[in-house]
Parts: sequence; C-alpha cells; structure tokens
Amino acid sequence: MTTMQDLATPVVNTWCPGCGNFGLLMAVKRAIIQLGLNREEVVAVAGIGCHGKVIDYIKTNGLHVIHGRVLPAATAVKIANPELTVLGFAGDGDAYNIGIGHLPHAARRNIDLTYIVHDNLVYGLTTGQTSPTSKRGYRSKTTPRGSFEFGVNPLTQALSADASFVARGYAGDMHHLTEIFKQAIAHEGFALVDVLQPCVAWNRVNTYDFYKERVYKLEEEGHDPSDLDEAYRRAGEWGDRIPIGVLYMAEREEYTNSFPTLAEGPLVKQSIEGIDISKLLREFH
Amino acid sequence: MTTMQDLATPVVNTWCPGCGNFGLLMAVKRAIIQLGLNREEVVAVAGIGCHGKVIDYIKTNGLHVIHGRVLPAATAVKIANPELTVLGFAGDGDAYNIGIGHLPHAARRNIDLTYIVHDNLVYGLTTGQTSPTSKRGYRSKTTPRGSFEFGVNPLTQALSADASFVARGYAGDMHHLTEIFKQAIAHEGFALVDVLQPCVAWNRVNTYDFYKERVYKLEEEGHDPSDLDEAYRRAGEWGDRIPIGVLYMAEREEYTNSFPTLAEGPLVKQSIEGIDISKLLREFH
Amino acid sequence: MRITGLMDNSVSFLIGGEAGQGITRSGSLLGKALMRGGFHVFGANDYPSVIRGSHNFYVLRVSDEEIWSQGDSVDLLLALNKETILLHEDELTQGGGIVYDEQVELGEEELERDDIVLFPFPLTAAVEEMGGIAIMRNTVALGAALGLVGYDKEIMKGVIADTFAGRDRIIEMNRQAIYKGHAHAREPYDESYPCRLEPSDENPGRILPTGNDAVALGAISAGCKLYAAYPMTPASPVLHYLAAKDEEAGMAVVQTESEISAVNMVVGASYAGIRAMTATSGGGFCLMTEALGLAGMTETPLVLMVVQRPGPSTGLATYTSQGDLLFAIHASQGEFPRVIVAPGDVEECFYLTMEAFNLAERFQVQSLILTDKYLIESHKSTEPFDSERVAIDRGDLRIMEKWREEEEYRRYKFSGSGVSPRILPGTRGATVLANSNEHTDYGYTTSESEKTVAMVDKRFRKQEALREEVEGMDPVKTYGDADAQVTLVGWGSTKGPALEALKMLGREGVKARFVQVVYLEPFPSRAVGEALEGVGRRILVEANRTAQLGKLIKLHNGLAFEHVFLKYDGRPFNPGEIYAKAREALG
Amino acid sequence: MRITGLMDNSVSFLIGGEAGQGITRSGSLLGKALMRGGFHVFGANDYPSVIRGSHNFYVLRVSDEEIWSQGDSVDLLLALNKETILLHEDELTQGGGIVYDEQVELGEEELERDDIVLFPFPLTAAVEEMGGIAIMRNTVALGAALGLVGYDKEIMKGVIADTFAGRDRIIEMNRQAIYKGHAHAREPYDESYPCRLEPSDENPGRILPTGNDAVALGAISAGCKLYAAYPMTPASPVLHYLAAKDEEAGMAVVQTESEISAVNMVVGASYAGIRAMTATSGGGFCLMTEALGLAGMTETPLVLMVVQRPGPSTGLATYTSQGDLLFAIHASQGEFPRVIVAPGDVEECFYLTMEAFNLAERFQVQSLILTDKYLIESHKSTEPFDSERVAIDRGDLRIMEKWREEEEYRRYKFSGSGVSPRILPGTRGATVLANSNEHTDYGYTTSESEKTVAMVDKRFRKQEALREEVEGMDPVKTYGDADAQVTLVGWGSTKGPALEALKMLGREGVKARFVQVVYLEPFPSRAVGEALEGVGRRILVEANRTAQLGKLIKLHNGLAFEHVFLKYDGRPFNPGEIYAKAREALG
Ligand SMILES: Cc1ncc(C[n+]2csc(CCOP(=O)(O)OP(=O)(O)O)c2C)c(N)n1
Ligand SMILES: Cc1ncc(C[n+]2csc(CCOP(=O)(O)OP(=O)(O)O)c2C)c(N)n1
Ligand code: SF4
Ligand code: SF4
Ligand SMILES: [Mg+2]
Ligand SMILES: [Mg+2]
Repeated sequence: MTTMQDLATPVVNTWCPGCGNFGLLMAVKRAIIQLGLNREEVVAVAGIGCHGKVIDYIKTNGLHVIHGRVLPAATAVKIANPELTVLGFAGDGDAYNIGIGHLPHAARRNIDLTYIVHDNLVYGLTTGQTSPTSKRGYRSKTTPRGSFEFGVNPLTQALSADASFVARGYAGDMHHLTEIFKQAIAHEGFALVDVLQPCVAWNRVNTYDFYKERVYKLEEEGHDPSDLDEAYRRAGEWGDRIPIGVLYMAEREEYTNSFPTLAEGPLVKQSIEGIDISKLLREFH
Repeated sequence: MTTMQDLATPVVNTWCPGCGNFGLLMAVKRAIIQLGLNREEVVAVAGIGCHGKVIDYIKTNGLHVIHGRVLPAATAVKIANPELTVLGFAGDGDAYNIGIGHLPHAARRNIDLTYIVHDNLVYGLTTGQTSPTSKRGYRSKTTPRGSFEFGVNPLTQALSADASFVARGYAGDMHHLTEIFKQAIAHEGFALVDVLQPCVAWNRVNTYDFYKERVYKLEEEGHDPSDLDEAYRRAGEWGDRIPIGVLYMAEREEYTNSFPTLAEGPLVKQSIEGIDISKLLREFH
Repeated sequence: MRITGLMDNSVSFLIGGEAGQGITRSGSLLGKALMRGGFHVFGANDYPSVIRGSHNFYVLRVSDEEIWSQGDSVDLLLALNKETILLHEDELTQGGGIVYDEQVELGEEELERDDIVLFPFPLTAAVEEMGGIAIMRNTVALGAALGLVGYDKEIMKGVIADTFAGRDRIIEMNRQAIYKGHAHAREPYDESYPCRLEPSDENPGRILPTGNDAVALGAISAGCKLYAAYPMTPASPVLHYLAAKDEEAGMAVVQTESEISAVNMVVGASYAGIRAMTATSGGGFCLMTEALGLAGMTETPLVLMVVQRPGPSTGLATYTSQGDLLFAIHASQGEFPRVIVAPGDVEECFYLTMEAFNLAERFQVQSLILTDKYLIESHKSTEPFDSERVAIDRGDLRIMEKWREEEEYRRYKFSGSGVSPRILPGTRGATVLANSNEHTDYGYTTSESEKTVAMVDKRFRKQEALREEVEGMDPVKTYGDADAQVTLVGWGSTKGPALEALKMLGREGVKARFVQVVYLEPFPSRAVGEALEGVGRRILVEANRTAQLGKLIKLHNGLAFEHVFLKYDGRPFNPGEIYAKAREALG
Repeated sequence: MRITGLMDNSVSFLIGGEAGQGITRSGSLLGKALMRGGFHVFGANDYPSVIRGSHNFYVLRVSDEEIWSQGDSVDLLLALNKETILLHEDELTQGGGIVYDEQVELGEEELERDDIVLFPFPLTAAVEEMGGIAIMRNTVALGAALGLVGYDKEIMKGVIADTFAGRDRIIEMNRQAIYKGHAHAREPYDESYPCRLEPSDENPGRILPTGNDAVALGAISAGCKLYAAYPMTPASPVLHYLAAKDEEAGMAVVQTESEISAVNMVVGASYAGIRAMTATSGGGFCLMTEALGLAGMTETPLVLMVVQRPGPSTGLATYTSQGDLLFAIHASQGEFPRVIVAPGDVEECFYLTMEAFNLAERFQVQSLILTDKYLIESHKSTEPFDSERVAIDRGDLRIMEKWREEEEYRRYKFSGSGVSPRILPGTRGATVLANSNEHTDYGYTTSESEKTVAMVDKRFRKQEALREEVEGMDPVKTYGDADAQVTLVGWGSTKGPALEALKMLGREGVKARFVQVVYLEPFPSRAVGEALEGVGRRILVEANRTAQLGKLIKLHNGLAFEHVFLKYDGRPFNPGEIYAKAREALG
C-alpha cells in the first residue's frame, strides 16, 4: 500500500501559500494511493511553469521536460513501456499556447495517459502574463488595457479533436478532483483533465471565491458523459455556472495497442543483443 | 480592372497534370478579379508543400515562408498594413500537423485574412506520406498497414476555436470555390477555407470521382451559416455526403481594430524619423 | 555630493527578503533617491525562479564617480527577514551594519561576526501604527537606511511622489514610512553608523534604467513598429514595458502563442515594411532559429534580442550566463550573414539597439542583440538617452506611391554590395516576392546551379560589406592604460565588473586595460588584433564554461590566452574576483 | 568480371527523364544487375523538388574495382525524353552513346556533338506491343543498355524477379521489356558500341544500399526500438523504410505531428529506457534544438541524424550540402557534451550509426549523425553489413527488477567519469527523476551556486572522457600515400569523390592522400594533427561557402589551408574537379 509518506520528497515547496496547486497535487497523490499504484510504476511528465514543480514534490518517477512538450514526451514513455502509468502535468500556457499543437494529435492517437492541466488562467511562474485561457478583457502586464483575444476553450478543443475522455476539475474541491483523476487514470486512452486552479499571486479574477459561487458538479445534474452534443453544450458554459466533472467519455482503441511490435511485450523488456539483419539485407542483394 | 494576364507569372508550372491545385489557383485568381482587387494590394503568404508553389504562379506580392508558419507571418503583414488583402496558402500537413498550434490563436484573434488550406489529405511534395486529415486506415509509405490515427477534422477545430468564418470548398468545382473565396476575402476577420484538393499523384482514395459522388452544396440545402450547432453537425459529415460551402459565419471585432496604434493609419505609413522619447524617459529620472 | 566615513568612495546596500516582497522595487527606489542627489548608482538583483517565499536580494552600490557593478562586499544590510541576515552576514565589510526588524529574535550566538553593528528597527510596528500593509516594511527600512547615512529624506519623498503619481494615499503612506524609518535612525542611532552620504544641491538629471528598459527605449527610438514576443524570463520586461507604452511608442505589441509565432510575425511585419523586433532567451531562441534562417534567405531585416541565462535547457532560469555566443553565430541551417552585437551596459543597450535596427535594414540582414540576465535586469544610473545620436538609416528602402523605374521590380536584384532595393508591398506598379527557396533575382524558385551560386554569392557580398562597416564602427572598445601590464578581455556584461576591477588595479598602481568586443559577428578581427597588441598579460573573462569568445579570437586572430577566468554558476562576476585573477596573472 | 573497350576501367550510365518516371528505381535496378555480375557500382540521383514533369536523372557508374562516386562524364546516356539529350549531351565521353526513343524527333542540327553515337530504340513501340504502361519504357531502355554492352540479360531478369517477388504479372512484363530492349540492341546495333561488360561466374554477394538504408539498418542492428520522425526530404526514406519493416525490426515507428514532437518522443522513450532515434534536415533540425538541450541537461541518450541540404531556410530541398557542421556543434543554448559523427559512405553509415547509439548510451549524451543528401540517397555496392562488428554497449544501464543498493537511487550520482548509473523507470525500490532545470544528484531542482558548478563540471567530465574515447577510435581516416605531395582534407560525403580523385592522381604518378575527419565533436585534434603532419600541399574540400571544417582545424590545430575548394551549388563534387584543384595546387 502506497502512503502519503511514500509520495513525499524532501524538497521544500515553493508554491505560494494558498496556491491551488496544493489541492491539485494532493488529489493526484490520493488518486494514486486509492488506485493502489506503486510510486515506481508511475511516471510524472511535467512542463515548465509553476505546475512543473510537481516533479520535485511527488516521489514517483519524473521527467521535467521543456515548455509545452509534455504530450510527445509522455506519449513515448508510454510507447516504450505501457506497463507504466503516465501522468502529464502542464500549465494553461504550456498546454494551450506553445503546446496546443500537440493536443489534437495526442487526442486522435488516443494514447493512454492522463493529461492534467493546471489551468490558472494566467502565466504563473513568469509573473502573471495573460494566458490563452484568460478571458477577453483580462488585464495583466502584457494586456494592460485588457486582452482583446477570446480565450481558448480547452474542453471544446479536446472534444473536437476526438479526445476519448474530457473532464474539468476544481483544485478547491480536492475530493471531487480525486475522483476525476481516478477515473481519468483508469480510462484506457487519452484523458484530458483541465483543472481550475486558483493562482493567488496573479489572478485576481478567477479566485476561490469566484469559483465557489459558480462551480457545479455535472454528475449532480445527471449529465450523461456519453452524450457528445451535451458535452459540447456544457463545455461552452462559463458564467454564473461553471461545470466540473467528467464531460465526455468514450471507448476507443488505445494507441499502443496498434503497434505490432508491442504485442510482444513492453519495448523496454525486449532484448537488443544479437539482432540479425540478414533477412532484411536480402532485398539489397 | 485586373485580368488573368495581370496575375500570370513567367514561371513554368510544375504541379502534376490534373492536380487539384490548378482549379484552386484559378478560383483564387477569379475571386481577386471579381472583387476588383489590384495585384499590388494582395499579399499571398504560403507554406511549404506543393501548395506553396502558388507563390510562383500568381503575380501578387508573395511571401513564401517555412513549413507551418503561414498564420503568424500573415497576421503580422496585416498588422503592419491593414490596407493589404492577405491570403494565406497552406497544405493539410502544413496547416494541421506542424502548424496547427497557430490555428486556434489566429481564429480567436479574428485577424482579417483568408486562410486557404489545400487539403489533399496527403503530403504531396514530400512524396505521399499520411497527413493529419488522412482518414484512419489510409495506407502510405509511413502507414503501410493503414494509419491507425483518426484524422483531424479541420472544420470542428476551427469552429471550436471561435473562427468567425469557416468554409469548405472543392477544387473540382471552380465556380463554387470562387464564390466561397469571394465571401471569405470579403469577410472582415479570420476566414478558414478548407479546400478538398485531389492529389492525382499520391492520394488514390480521395479522387475527383470520390468527391463527385459525395459533395453537396450547403446553400442548396438551406444551411444557415449563423447556426453554430448546425455548423458542427455538418462539419462532422464525411461519408456518402460531404458538404461544401460556407459552414459558419459571424460578425466579431477584427483584431487590428483593437490596436490603438493602428487608429492612426497603417503602421507602414507612420514616420519613424525624429521620435522623441523624452516623455518616456521621465519615469527613469 | 560626497561620501564620507568609509574606506573607499562607494557604499553598498543589500536589501534582502522573500520573493514577492518587492525587493527589486525597493532597491531601485533607493537608487533613484541617491541618484537624484548626484550619486552614481548600480543595482543588481538575485532571485530564484519562485513567485513567493524564497530568498531574493538586491544590491545597490553608490559612488561619487561612475559605477559599473555591484561591489564585493556589503556595507549596510537591510534584512527584511532573518534568513537575509544569516545568508549575507559574511559579506559585510568590517563595521558594516544590519538593519532588521526588532521583532526578529536574533541571539548573539547566531551571528558569526562581532565586527558589525546591529540596528534593530521597529519595522513592523511602524507599519502597524500607520495601518499599512506588510510590504511597507521595505519602505520603513529604506527610510532607516537613509537616516543612518544622514541622507535627505525629502529626496526620497520626491521619488515616491513621482513613482506613485496620482495615487495620493499610497504616496502619503510611503512618505510616512520613510519618515518613520528616517526619524528612528536619527533618534537612537544618530551617528552610530559612520558613513555619510551628502547630496549635491542640484540633481544632475541622470536616469536609472535597466538594460531591458534601455533596449525597449532603443527600439522605440529606432522606430520599431511591431514588437511580438512570448513571455520568457529574463526577456519579458521588454514585453511588459512596451505593452504598457504601446500608444506613446507608436507600436503594435503582441503577446504571441509561442516564440515560433513571434519571430514569424517579425518576419511578416518586416517584409510588409515596418521595423519589427522580438526578444527571448535560451529555449525560445531555439524555436526561433528556423525563422532566423527564413529571414536570412528572404533577406528580411530582423532584430532579435537573445538574453542569455544558464543552460542547457531550462537550466537556471533567473540567473546569468554568456553561454550562447557560438550558438547565436551559427544558429539555423545553411550560411548567411548576420550581425551579433553585445552591449555591455545600459547606455550601449540603448544605442546599440538603434544601430542594430539600422544595420538590419541597411544590409537586409538579421541583427541579434546578445545580452544576459545580469545586464538586462540591473539598474545603472546614466546620462539620459539621446535618440538623435543615432540617425535612422533604412538603407535602400524606397517608400513610394508607384514604382516608376523602367525595369520591372526585382526583390533580389543583383548589385555590387549584394543589397537590393526594397519597396513596400502595396506599391503600385510592382509586386514584391520574398522566397525561402533559393530564388532568382525576381524571387522565383530555382534550383539551377549557376543561379544558386549567384544568389549565395550575392548574400555573401553583403557579409563582406557588413564586415567592413562593422570594422569601421568601433566594434572593440578599450578602457584603461594603453601600456598595460595586464589586459582583461571580455564582452557583454563583463564590462561592468571588469571596469571596476581596473579601478581597483589602478588604485594599486597596476597599469591595466579592458578590451571589450562589442560586435561579435562579422567578427572584427582587425580591431581585435589592434586592441590586443602588446598589452601585457591577457586574461580572458567570460561567464561560460568553454571560453567562447576565446575560441573566436583563436580562430580569427590566432591568439590564445594563458589566463582564463570562467564563471558558470549563474552569478555575475564581482570586481574583486577579476582583480584577484589579474593579480594572480601578474604573479 | 571484365570491362573492355573503354579508356578506363569504369563505365557511366546516365538515365534521365521526367520526375515521376521512376528514374532512380531504374538506375538502381541496373546497378544491382551489374553488381550481381561482380562489378562495383555507385549511383547518384539528381532531381528538383517537384513530383511530376521536371528533369530527373540518375548516374550509375560501374567498375571492376571499388568505386566511390559518379564520374565526370557519361558513357551511355539513356534518355527517356528529348530534354535529357539536350541537357546531358555535353557530358558524354568521346564515342559515347545515346539511347532514346525513336519517336523523339532529333534533328542533327540540334546536337552539338558529332563524336557520339545515337541509338534510337523503339521504346514506346515495345511497350505498346506488350500492352504495358508508359513507365515501362525505362525497363526497355535498361534492356537496351545491357544489350549494347553485351551483358547477360538473365541477371537483370533475376533482379526483377527478386524485386517484384510475388507479383508475377509485373515480373513477366518487365522481363519482356528487358528482353525486347536487349534483343533490339543486339540486332541492329551489334558491336556498334565498343564497350563490353562481362559478368563473373559467381555473384560475390554484395549489397546495394543507399546511405539511408544503411543508417536504418544500423539503427535496427543497434536495437533502436522507437523511431519517431516527421517527413523531411532527404531524411524521409529512413522513416519509410522503418515504417515498412517495423515488425521485422522490432521497432515502434511513429510519424509525428512535427519535428518538435519527434525529438521529444525520442527523449521520452530514451528516458523510459529504450534506444530511440530521429532524423531530419535543416528547418526540422532547428525545431529540434530545444529538445537537444533537454536531452543534454537530463543526460538522456539520443541519436539524431541531420541530413544536410543547401540552406538557408528551405533552400534547395533536394540537393546536397555540408553547411550545417558548425550549427550542429553549437545547437541549443548552454554548453554540454555531444557526439558529432559524419560517415563518408554507406558502410560507415551503417557502422557509425551503431557506434553512435553506443556512445550515446555509454556517455549519456546526444549523438548527431551528420550526413547529406548526396551520401544518403546515393547507392553504393558494398560488402554485406555485419552487425556483430559493433558490440552493443549500453554503458551503465542497470536493467534490474529491484534496486538493491544500499543508498537511494540518484539519477545524477557523481562519479569520476561524470557518468551516472541509469535504471529503467519502473524498477522497484527506486524512482528516476530527470530534470531540465539545473539539479542535484537526485534530480531535484536547484539554483545554488556550488551545486550548479558541481553538476556543470560533472557533465564536462563526460566530455573529457568522451574526447579520449573518440581519439582512440579512429576518428580520422587516411587514404593513399603516406608521403604525399598533395593531401585532400574533407569530411562526410566528400570521401567518395576525393578517393576517386586520388585514383586519378595516382594514375599519373602523383603521390596523394585523403584525410577524412570522421568524428567532428569532440574534435579529435590529436588525430587530426597527426594526420596532417608533413603531407605536402593541403587542400580543404568542403561543400559549403565558409569552410567549416577548415575553421575547426584552424581553431583546434592552428592550421590554415592555402588551398580551399568549396562548392555550394547543391551538386556533389565530381572527382575530376577535385583532381584539377590538386593539380593546380601542385602548380
Ligand atoms: C520555450 C519557452 N518559452 C518560454 C518559457 C518561459 N516560461 C516558463 S513557464 C512559462 C509559462 C507559465 O505559464 P503556465 O504554462 O500557465 O504555467 P503556470 O506557471 O501558470 O503553472 C513560460 C512562458 C520557457 N521556459 N520556454
Ligand atoms: C520544418 C519542416 N519540416 C518538414 C519539411 C518538409 N516538408 C516539405 S512540404 C511538407 C508537407 C507537405 O504536405 P502538405 O503540407 O499537405 O502540402 P502539399 O505538398 O500536400 O501541398 C513537408 C513535411 C519542411 N519543409 N520543413
Ligand atoms: S504564482 Fe500562482 S500558480 Fe504559481 S505558485 Fe504562486 S499562486 Fe501558484
Ligand atoms: S503531388 Fe499531388 S498535390 Fe502535388 S502537384 Fe502533384 S497532384 Fe498536386
Ligand atoms: Mg498557468
Ligand atoms: Mg497536403
């Protein structure tokens, strides 16, 4: 049995006191524990931003990559060794600005990994610039008059890219978030969990109070996660009411299942000694 | 009055005989002529691929960029000089694989340009590899057993990114395509026109015959381009029936209108001599 | 102005506390107050990549002569928390003082030094008294510092009034905080700290920008009309500044979705005919290399600042380095001329940015401004920038209504210098074709052998012309004694600490020189050769692991260095360590 | 085997026609047929970036001794269209022949040469007779060529049977086409072409791969388990080959959405514990530079082939170049060790790819295999590759069920060589943390000064160890006379034409040598120094504009070249032009 202690690292946490990342990370750890996973079989792949620091704070395997590239790196970890549970941690800037080009492709491949986006609607680590999920009008150092771009809607983007699992969580509701993570990890295929994560340092709009008044749980309103049209509709909600929970979920062939080479077991376990290429050479004679 | 002759260049065309690009380019030229545009006020920005060769075959201003980067370059041309009519030419690989990360951002900015994607569902110039719009099961040098990734649906991607004009054209119907281009160019904001463009060299599936049997015109079925839900539904059609025409169209604030600096006229016309920074220096004293 | 009571003519303040406490802001306010009294100041910050909590500090050094660097030690430590005391105690000069909150429990046994003076102040109490917020403790501490050195508090009041102009309550609160700190310093501690800073009667009118400010102002002065960038420490402040000033600057400022987008926007804008710029660091520059080549091939002017920080990869995101020189010179596939210029102080940041724009347009090449975190985030007092010192020169850009020449316009028309006339797309009677494929003079794609060679040679003619131009424009600066016993050689931000080291050597009668290579590409080997002739022991000083400038000098001038001082922990050089190396080299 | 009737012991065939006519395929079939008869063959293609229509050609050179390059002239021109005749007529040797379709109207006045023989053949008619498709005219022409040189058509039949195994109708059609061409050549033209190629009785069992084939086979032999790439001329054939052979190769092959994705996948896969590789060219490599640094910082082994083509930017996408050497050495911000190896022929492509994997894993660094379009797309007959010549060496990779050491696992444990033990993520009792930030030995983020220096130094210890390793492994090869009057110096694909030039010089009694620098980073200055000592006139031969290897030799060995032969039109060197330069240098 994995314990909280097992997942702890000696690193001093430098997130701002009150940051939503604390709740998010705790939910991840709880999900790992409740799913009965060992820390050795989990690989956390993280981008660059405040979110990326998870890697220092959770005692699983970790790969801290570069800004925006969680998906390709995580995809390949899974291809190399499908026995591992792969979690991707990205920021909203990381995932939806510089890295958004990987999202539809990971989604359509349906690679089995859980992509957790710490969506604080702002650039945290680089001191508070406007992010792609920041809403029109958001003021920051880079948009002092208020942003005049519409925000990216990660949920509709993922839905329209055929993602087989799309959810939104809220870092202020750790228990609920834990359940979402558990479902996402258990889901065989690509799972996006966009987590509303208050940034107490920079985002003065999307605060705990802001969310407390607005979030509601999809499952409490009888939302059917197999209904794509309804998922789109709910994904579009952002106002007085903001849905959290699993928006959409479907069964589809998982990516690594399609590689003939993987049928013989994880690539990491296949021997590379004494490979014989004589058969391959024939066509060159 | 601009004529076909005006738009001709001395370059020998190297597209394969029968390539859908011929019809596409002809429709572009006709649209320019019919809209009464001068060749000097049009800028064609093109990516890398067979499509990119348009730049050699149309006597407008041209900027042949690198693979996948039509949108940022074209956006900036428009910011620098909104008096220019900016057309972007991209391939499906160009636009939806390597370059897809720019699409939602151009869309949400609603920059006024027409983004024409030569969608031949294949990599033409690099000799026939599977493209992101290639359908699951598509066989090519890179997917000899058939692709096991679902194709990207450019239309739903654009819709979910809030594009204010989304259309699909067919290179085999030049007149219809011309009308779409005219509307797209006239539209004030970001317009995506995904053009089904048969590639006679590599794509043996999505041929003229294939399309002839399947395409139907949205306007003939009374499609209402202001209806987003319906646009999504039609965008999802790809089987016996494939819709062409304008899927969606909405009015939204155009990007360059929001820059205070542009209120004083095109940036290219603003003098840069004798700029006085003394007022700005004050805060440093 | 006058400094008295200390061993030398400079005083160093170190303000330290937690991230998020506004340390840099406080330091620069203090700097301004002292600058207005006629002093020269230099301020550098140090912070990890953390938003709240971890240790940050800012060193402000003040002198009665021009000053170029933080010093080697601290005279007065303004400690906003206990950690600051424990971390910096050993940097204090003999007799140095520590200003701290009296609420901090500091047992004598916790301190290692007994040659320093403690000044417990009621920082928190003062703020509480005023009903202020915690961060105002900084301001009380500033007041205290000024009080201890006997400086006129009214000057600081003026700085605060200007900084927060329009926000009267904030001004009043800060004024009170200053006064309280000041009064308390006069009261119990009067004269107990020996140093005195006396302001001049007149403010000499200097400014206190960072390198980032200077680059941004340089871009504005150069008529840059589009600035497109993606947030990237330490380059982001340029974006923030310009986003705030876009109207005054007459600039369109775009926060892009990535560095790839930013640089391609610059290419598009420049093709369309406006001056445009981007800036980034490390990984962002990697992502820009492809479009750098696009600009090279299409001969599109481009200005790009690369702010160096320690790599590889994410590395130390908030620290300094000079590790990207050779990467910048060779970045992007194929071969094409480019400019690499490395300013060494805020003034050069301003003027060389203007020059970078001129060179980019005149030669239709790409100007890379190579700076680093230390240069770009440090404050230095300097004479106000004068945009007129660098005339705008757009080269052969013909802004005209209609193309009137007899022959058809050709974007890549062959010419002796390799430079072809540019026109704006939109010019009637002509179309402009820029092409990333190898191309003919019209811009049409070609892969023919002779046409390829002709076009490659055309681009390289520009390089030769550019090389001559650069050799003629002071590409290497020398400081100090012509008949030196020891010569320091460096580039970029090493200038500051090196000049300070010269002062130290000079004080001891050692004849020393500093050679600063300002333009690194085309490499000014003639100027470097001249500057390095007969100059005593040569010491190469670089903030990297592999002596990159050293390699260039080896390659182009055939000169090797016996003495090499490389630093690669992300921290800037201190004058003293350079001085020590020089001493060592002299034997 | 025997060649008779020509001036020297080699024959060059040039097959030319339109893009899309399968020119390269035809050339390599002819090559195979001649190879099976015991000849050595070399074949190179030339085509613009166009799918249909434009002019393509393939030069196949045949000899009774090992052969390394296309020649300087053509003996027999197989012209599939008239353009080919007009474009290549002037390359024909005296007495050379042109095989073409009799339907082509070729007035005598259209030809400039009167010293050549015309062989109009009923290419189209023959195909029509058989009811074949137009592209089969190639095969008729191949038959004709074989007929003219009196070669055994059955060998070609065998090649066709093997190539199209299982597709009986195609085999039969092609057989007929060969026979028809062959018969027609015997009938009207019997003996009218002087050259004869007589096969050996026994097939010596050579193979005819391209460089791409060789690299792909090298990767398979090295146990590469993931190949991720984005289509990019001229690197794509590796992707195509591996995608087709993934099962046999035991490899997962992924066509990614971009080069950025490809290289990051390689990093992910390698972190997870498998050997992984990618390949690209120019702009694709630009996009990979950021993750190259990620691999550098995380000490993740990576193998990346960069196939050079002429830049800058899109440049000449289907031509050749050696313009990216310095870019590859310096790519990515910051400083970290890497391997750069440049094979010079297909054999080296195979074995050095295997070595590249070993070095990458042993030193936990990034191996860049630097090739070019000419090397990678040309065919060369060679001895079958023997995977056992390079033993797999994974370095300190500990594949174990459970971590059993006393101390906790540390990914970046300090060691004398700088190399730390790797384990697979998933190993029980341990977790593996790789970090792109500067880090402690455990992999946790740090920005402390001492820890940074310690980790930078650790990485550079690897570089020193790697340098020693490379110096010891034949990093520089020499060919020809030890006591040379003239020495050619080059790298990569210049090897072939240079060796041919040596032959030419040798025939005239000139003592000549070729020095091939195989490993370019860490630069083997010891080996280069030894190879360049006392070797007569030195001529640097490179396919770029700025003499990049020359710069490295200048930098590391202090040696300059008086004679430099640079070519940058995208075309490979011909032996004759190198020979001429050598002659010139000798005066
Ligand atoms: C290529 C590249 N560009 C820019 C950066 C600088 N950078 C670091 S974190 C970050 C974004 C932070 O925002 P987000 O992804 O939302 O993460 P958060 O800090 O909010 O968790 C940026 C732009 C980088 N590290 N690499
Ligand atoms: C960065 C980069 N990667 C790869 C390439 C090679 N390349 C040239 S065209 C092309 C794709 C062609 O497909 P598509 O965009 O669909 O255009 P089409 O030829 O079908 O019109 C690729 C991958 C390139 N030029 N640049
Ligand atoms: S800056 Fe925002 S996201 Fe980052 S640690 Fe602080 S509160 Fe959290
Ligand atoms: S390859 Fe396809 S897309 Fe390209 S020119 Fe030929 S038919 Fe057109
Ligand atoms: Mg964020
Ligand atoms: Mg395509």
